Amino acid sequence: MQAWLDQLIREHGWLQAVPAGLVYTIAIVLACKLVLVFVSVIAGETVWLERRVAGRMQARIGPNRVGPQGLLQFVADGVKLLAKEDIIPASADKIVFLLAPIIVFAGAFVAFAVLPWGFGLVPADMNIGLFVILSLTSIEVVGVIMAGWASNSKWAVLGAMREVAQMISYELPLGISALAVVILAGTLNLTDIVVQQEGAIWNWYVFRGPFAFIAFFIFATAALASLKRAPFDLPEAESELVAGFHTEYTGFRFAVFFLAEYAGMILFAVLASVLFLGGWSPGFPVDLTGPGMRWVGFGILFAKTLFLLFVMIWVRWSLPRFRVDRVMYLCYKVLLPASVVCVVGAALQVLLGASMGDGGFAAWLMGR
Amino acid sequence: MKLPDLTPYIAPAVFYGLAAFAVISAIAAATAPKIVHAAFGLMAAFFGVAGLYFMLGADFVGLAQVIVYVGGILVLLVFGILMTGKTRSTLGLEEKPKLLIPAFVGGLFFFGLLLALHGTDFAARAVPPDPQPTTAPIGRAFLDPEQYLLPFELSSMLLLAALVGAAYLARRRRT
Amino acid sequence: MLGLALTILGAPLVGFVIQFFLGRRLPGQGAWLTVATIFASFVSAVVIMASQLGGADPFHISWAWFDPSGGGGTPWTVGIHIDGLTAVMLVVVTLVAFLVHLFSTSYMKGDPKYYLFFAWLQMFSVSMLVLVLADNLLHLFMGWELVGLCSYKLIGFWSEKPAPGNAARKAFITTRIGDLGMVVAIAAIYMTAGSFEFSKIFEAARSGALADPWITIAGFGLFFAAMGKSAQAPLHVWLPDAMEGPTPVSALIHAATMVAAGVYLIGRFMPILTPDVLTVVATVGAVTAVMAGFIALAQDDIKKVLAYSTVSQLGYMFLGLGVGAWHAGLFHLTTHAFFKALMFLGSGSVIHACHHEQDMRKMGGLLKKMPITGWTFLAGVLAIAGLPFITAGFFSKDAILAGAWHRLPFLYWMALFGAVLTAFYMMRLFAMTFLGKPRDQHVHDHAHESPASMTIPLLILGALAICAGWGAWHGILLNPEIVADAMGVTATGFKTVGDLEFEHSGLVAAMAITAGVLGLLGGLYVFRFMGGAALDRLKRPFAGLEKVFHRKFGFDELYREIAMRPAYGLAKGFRVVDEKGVDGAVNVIGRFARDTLAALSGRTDRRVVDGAVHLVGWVPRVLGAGMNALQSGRVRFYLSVSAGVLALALVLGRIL
Amino acid sequence: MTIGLMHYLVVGAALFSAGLVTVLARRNAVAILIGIELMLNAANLNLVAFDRYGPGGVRGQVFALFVLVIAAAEAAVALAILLNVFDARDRIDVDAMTNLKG
Repeated sequence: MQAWLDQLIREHGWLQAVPAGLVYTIAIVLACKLVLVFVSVIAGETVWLERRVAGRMQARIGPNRVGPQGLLQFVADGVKLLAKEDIIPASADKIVFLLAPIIVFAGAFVAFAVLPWGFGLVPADMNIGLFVILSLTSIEVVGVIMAGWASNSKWAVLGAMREVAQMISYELPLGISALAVVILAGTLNLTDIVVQQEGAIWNWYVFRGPFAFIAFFIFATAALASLKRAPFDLPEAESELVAGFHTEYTGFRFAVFFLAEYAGMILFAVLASVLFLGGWSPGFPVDLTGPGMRWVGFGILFAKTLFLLFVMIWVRWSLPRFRVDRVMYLCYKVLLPASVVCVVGAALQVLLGASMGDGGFAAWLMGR
Repeated sequence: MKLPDLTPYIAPAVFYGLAAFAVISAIAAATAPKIVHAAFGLMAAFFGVAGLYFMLGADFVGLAQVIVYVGGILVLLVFGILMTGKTRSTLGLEEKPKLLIPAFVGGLFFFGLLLALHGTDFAARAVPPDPQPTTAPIGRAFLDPEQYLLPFELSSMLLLAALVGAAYLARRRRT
Repeated sequence: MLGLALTILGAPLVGFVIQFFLGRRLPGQGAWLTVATIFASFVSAVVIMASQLGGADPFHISWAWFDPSGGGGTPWTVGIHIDGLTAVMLVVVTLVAFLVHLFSTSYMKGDPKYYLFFAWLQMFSVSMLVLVLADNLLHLFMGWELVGLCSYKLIGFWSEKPAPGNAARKAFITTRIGDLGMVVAIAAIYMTAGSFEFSKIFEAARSGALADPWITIAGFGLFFAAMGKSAQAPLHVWLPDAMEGPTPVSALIHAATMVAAGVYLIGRFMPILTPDVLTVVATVGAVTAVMAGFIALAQDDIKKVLAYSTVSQLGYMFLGLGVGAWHAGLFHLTTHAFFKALMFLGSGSVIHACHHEQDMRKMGGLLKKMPITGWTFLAGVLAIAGLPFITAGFFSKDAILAGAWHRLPFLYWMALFGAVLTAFYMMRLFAMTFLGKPRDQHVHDHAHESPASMTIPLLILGALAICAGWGAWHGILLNPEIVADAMGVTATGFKTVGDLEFEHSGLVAAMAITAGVLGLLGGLYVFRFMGGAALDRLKRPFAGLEKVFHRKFGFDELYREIAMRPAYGLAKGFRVVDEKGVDGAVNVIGRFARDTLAALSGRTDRRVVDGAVHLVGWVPRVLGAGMNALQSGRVRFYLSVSAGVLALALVLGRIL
Repeated sequence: MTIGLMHYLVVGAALFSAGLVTVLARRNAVAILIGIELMLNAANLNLVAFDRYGPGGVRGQVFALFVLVIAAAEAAVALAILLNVFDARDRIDVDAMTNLKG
């Protein structure tokens, strides 16, 4: 981004009068705003998508009044939530109660900064991008537990504890299965990972060997679970816990939690597309690095994301909820060992691939 | 009109901001009347320190700090607080620390450390080189038998032992 | 080639790990998995042998393992060495192991530890393969010890019964005694040659760095180890007892893994064995061959007969090695592997059919009931007896005899006599088991032919027992030149191997043929047609001898007398000394002290000492009351004080 | 106006002292753990700072990561022990833990 800014400064004389640092700062703030607005809008539309899909699956229509096909429904919802009374329970711990939504929101949104939306369309192209995402999403956990505790309500505390236990547990298979791709790719940089998947469809990491293939499903399952989406929605099981950790939140603060949840969905959908499904690669060789073509790549990635979002919604409205001990069983006794196997397998794949060379397995076996 | 160039001031400003944030949070952790507040103060301090790591060019350590300390240890501590409290009133959540002697000792200690720092010449570089990516060198250092492979494996054994030990200790007793 | 070698090792190793940890849960308890992995090894081994026989160069690769000097020295290595000898061993080991695995799938059916049996069987094969593929002595030693461990687990597989456990311990301890020699040899070689690697060791022997006396010590040490592993007198006692293990294990031990290790070791180290050592090797081999033959003559347990015949045949192999006809010794190892595996699996089939009856006196007439087992068994018998021209055993044994004739004629005569014995007792075994009338109608009625997974290995091995020697006409199998080329050395102090062509013509071969046929016909006549009364009459003059043979020359009793009884006696003696001598003295002193000194000291005690003690006690009590306040058990208090003191030290240290 | 090694060391010293005060002032064992974590963090900050201003390499960062591992193990075991103490005593006040007999 700095290169682009430098060019901008060079081309526009009046900018040269402004100190460079200030330009950078303003540009960074603007970029942040842009991502924020963009993600918020997508998140809002995802809510709309969810409601529409749910409607279809239950043989009803869903919201279709506000805007074309109800596309502006989230605006109406937002306005309604903003207009509501902002209640802070009397026995709540006020400071923590107010801080919690901010932390959850920050945890969910900051991670978007390192996602590559297209070649070069990265707000912050870090060389350890994947690690950044994994660590930033763990911040959300703290916000959840703060919210649960500060509400001073047993539903909130129980929901928060369940949720935190679940999120922390599923972070392990999530991270480890992503590691399988990292080992195959040899980098943590998300742009590089996508670039390696360009070309034919079998270059996508999900199709590069059995371990990455399994890892993809582990990743998807673990992502669902750490997003508290059905069938892993025990922390918010409305029949048991009212609404989980945000039971006591209303109005704007509730909207923030709500938005953060859908932002998390988008985050993981994009991440899964980038890691396993080739990112902006359409599945056949085409150069998407040019200035205009980047936005085509963006569209392709966006389509993949939408598809994954649709799958998440589909799963939610199709499957019944897990029992709480089964959730932990699945995590620690199924997904975690399986993901470790994937990582070891991927490492072996890399090692063997390196030692086998061009001739492949048969040539290697015969000592060439 | 040319505005003064503020670029050289950004880094110090960020440093002082982060340092103040970390230290104030730490002091809050030390003095907060509620233990949960202390824990959240600790979290803020963690973030401050993580920011300082980034300033030091140690991005990997900084992120590890966030994922392990904030995502792991801190949550564990808060869990500990919640599980060792029975009801709100007797939670032990409300505890006014007796600060007089500890503050005196702590202040004296800080003063002593400052004196020690002041009198020591560390032979440090005034301006370090540009930060390089650290993830790969750290990984190589960990897995190099000549460097830290043995401690690395030992620490994995330690973690395993701690995991098993903690699970064993914390299991529910049938009484 | 590396890939193939790693497949040979890796496939069964993976099989072992999976089988050991997950075998119980796999469908069919995972037996098919181990069969498949060992088959993969076998296929790779065949490919390797084909390329070696086709004249490929020996393959060698090694990796640094660790540096014993901590840096700067030559690292110890692990590595893979493949030459003609290795290739042949690989095929033999993997083929026999594969057939044994296949056989076991039926034989062990219904055993509660079914999956575990296959896991250890697999590991046994892996160990042997490690040993064979090793490129240095240390690496070989690891395989060597692994073989010992696995044999211990397998012989004692039915450890809930006491006999297998004892047999397993006996095998383990006896071979461990032999391993002392191995350790000595390793030390001697490393000290002088400075390396464990075979090629470097041979190089050192050639250049004179590895010279007398160390080369002789190393040779004797290696042979001592081989004696333990390959059951040469007087360390052979464990092998017959090892029959307590499941029969497939016996087949594997006797044919391909355990006992072959010793022969392989000596074969591999031929280049550094001095004439003295070789003479000892040959002599021990010949003595063992004859002695074990006698013992086998007087055994009634079908597996015991086979066990002693193995000991005897191993003696032949060492004889062959010792007289310098080492290709013949190894050739015999190969053919013996086939027909001995065949006969063990055949006996397993018989035992299986007769509901675990092993006593030959209760068998008889089984040939009609179990045609496949019986006829293949006959092939084995003919092969081991050396029926001329068509069986594999003939070629290999003849080559050994020819070698002995050239080198040590006296041993040749012994060996020839052993050949007669061999044919005789093997025919006895066959006649008692398969021919004649059933001696125990109950057992006979139950007998039935075994399922296909057991007979197929028998058929394969039967074919091999006959055919494996035919290549010898053309010098294909274990062609001495190929092997010698591959090893890149010739035995020191001897005629070169090339001089020892197979000498099938002439006096030697004629005598060998006569011996074999004589033994076979004699055995057939005596045990098939002579009948009970005449047999008894024939036996009568030899009653005393038979008793000696039946007692196995009293080795077990001998060891009990010279090793175990003295140890027990010593222990008993110590106990007596302890109880009577030491305790008595203590008691005397104690009585004196109690009666005389104590009275005296009691008085002193109350007056003087107590007063002082009270004084001493009073002081700390007063002090302690003060210190008690400090020793509160409160962590924070301790910490405050120490931190405060540290802080003060910091500050004062700077200011002052 | 550059930030040197000393700046970081002073911050580290301050954090360490704050941790010390926490440990000394609190009776609740979890709070004491909080103080210990603060002190470990201070040490870590020093390690990374030395690494940055030292001769190069990643030695300091590697050590910081080891400290991280130890801290995680320590927190897990300590909390397990505290839960046990809580089971036995119904409180986790360190001043009350003056004998080990449960």
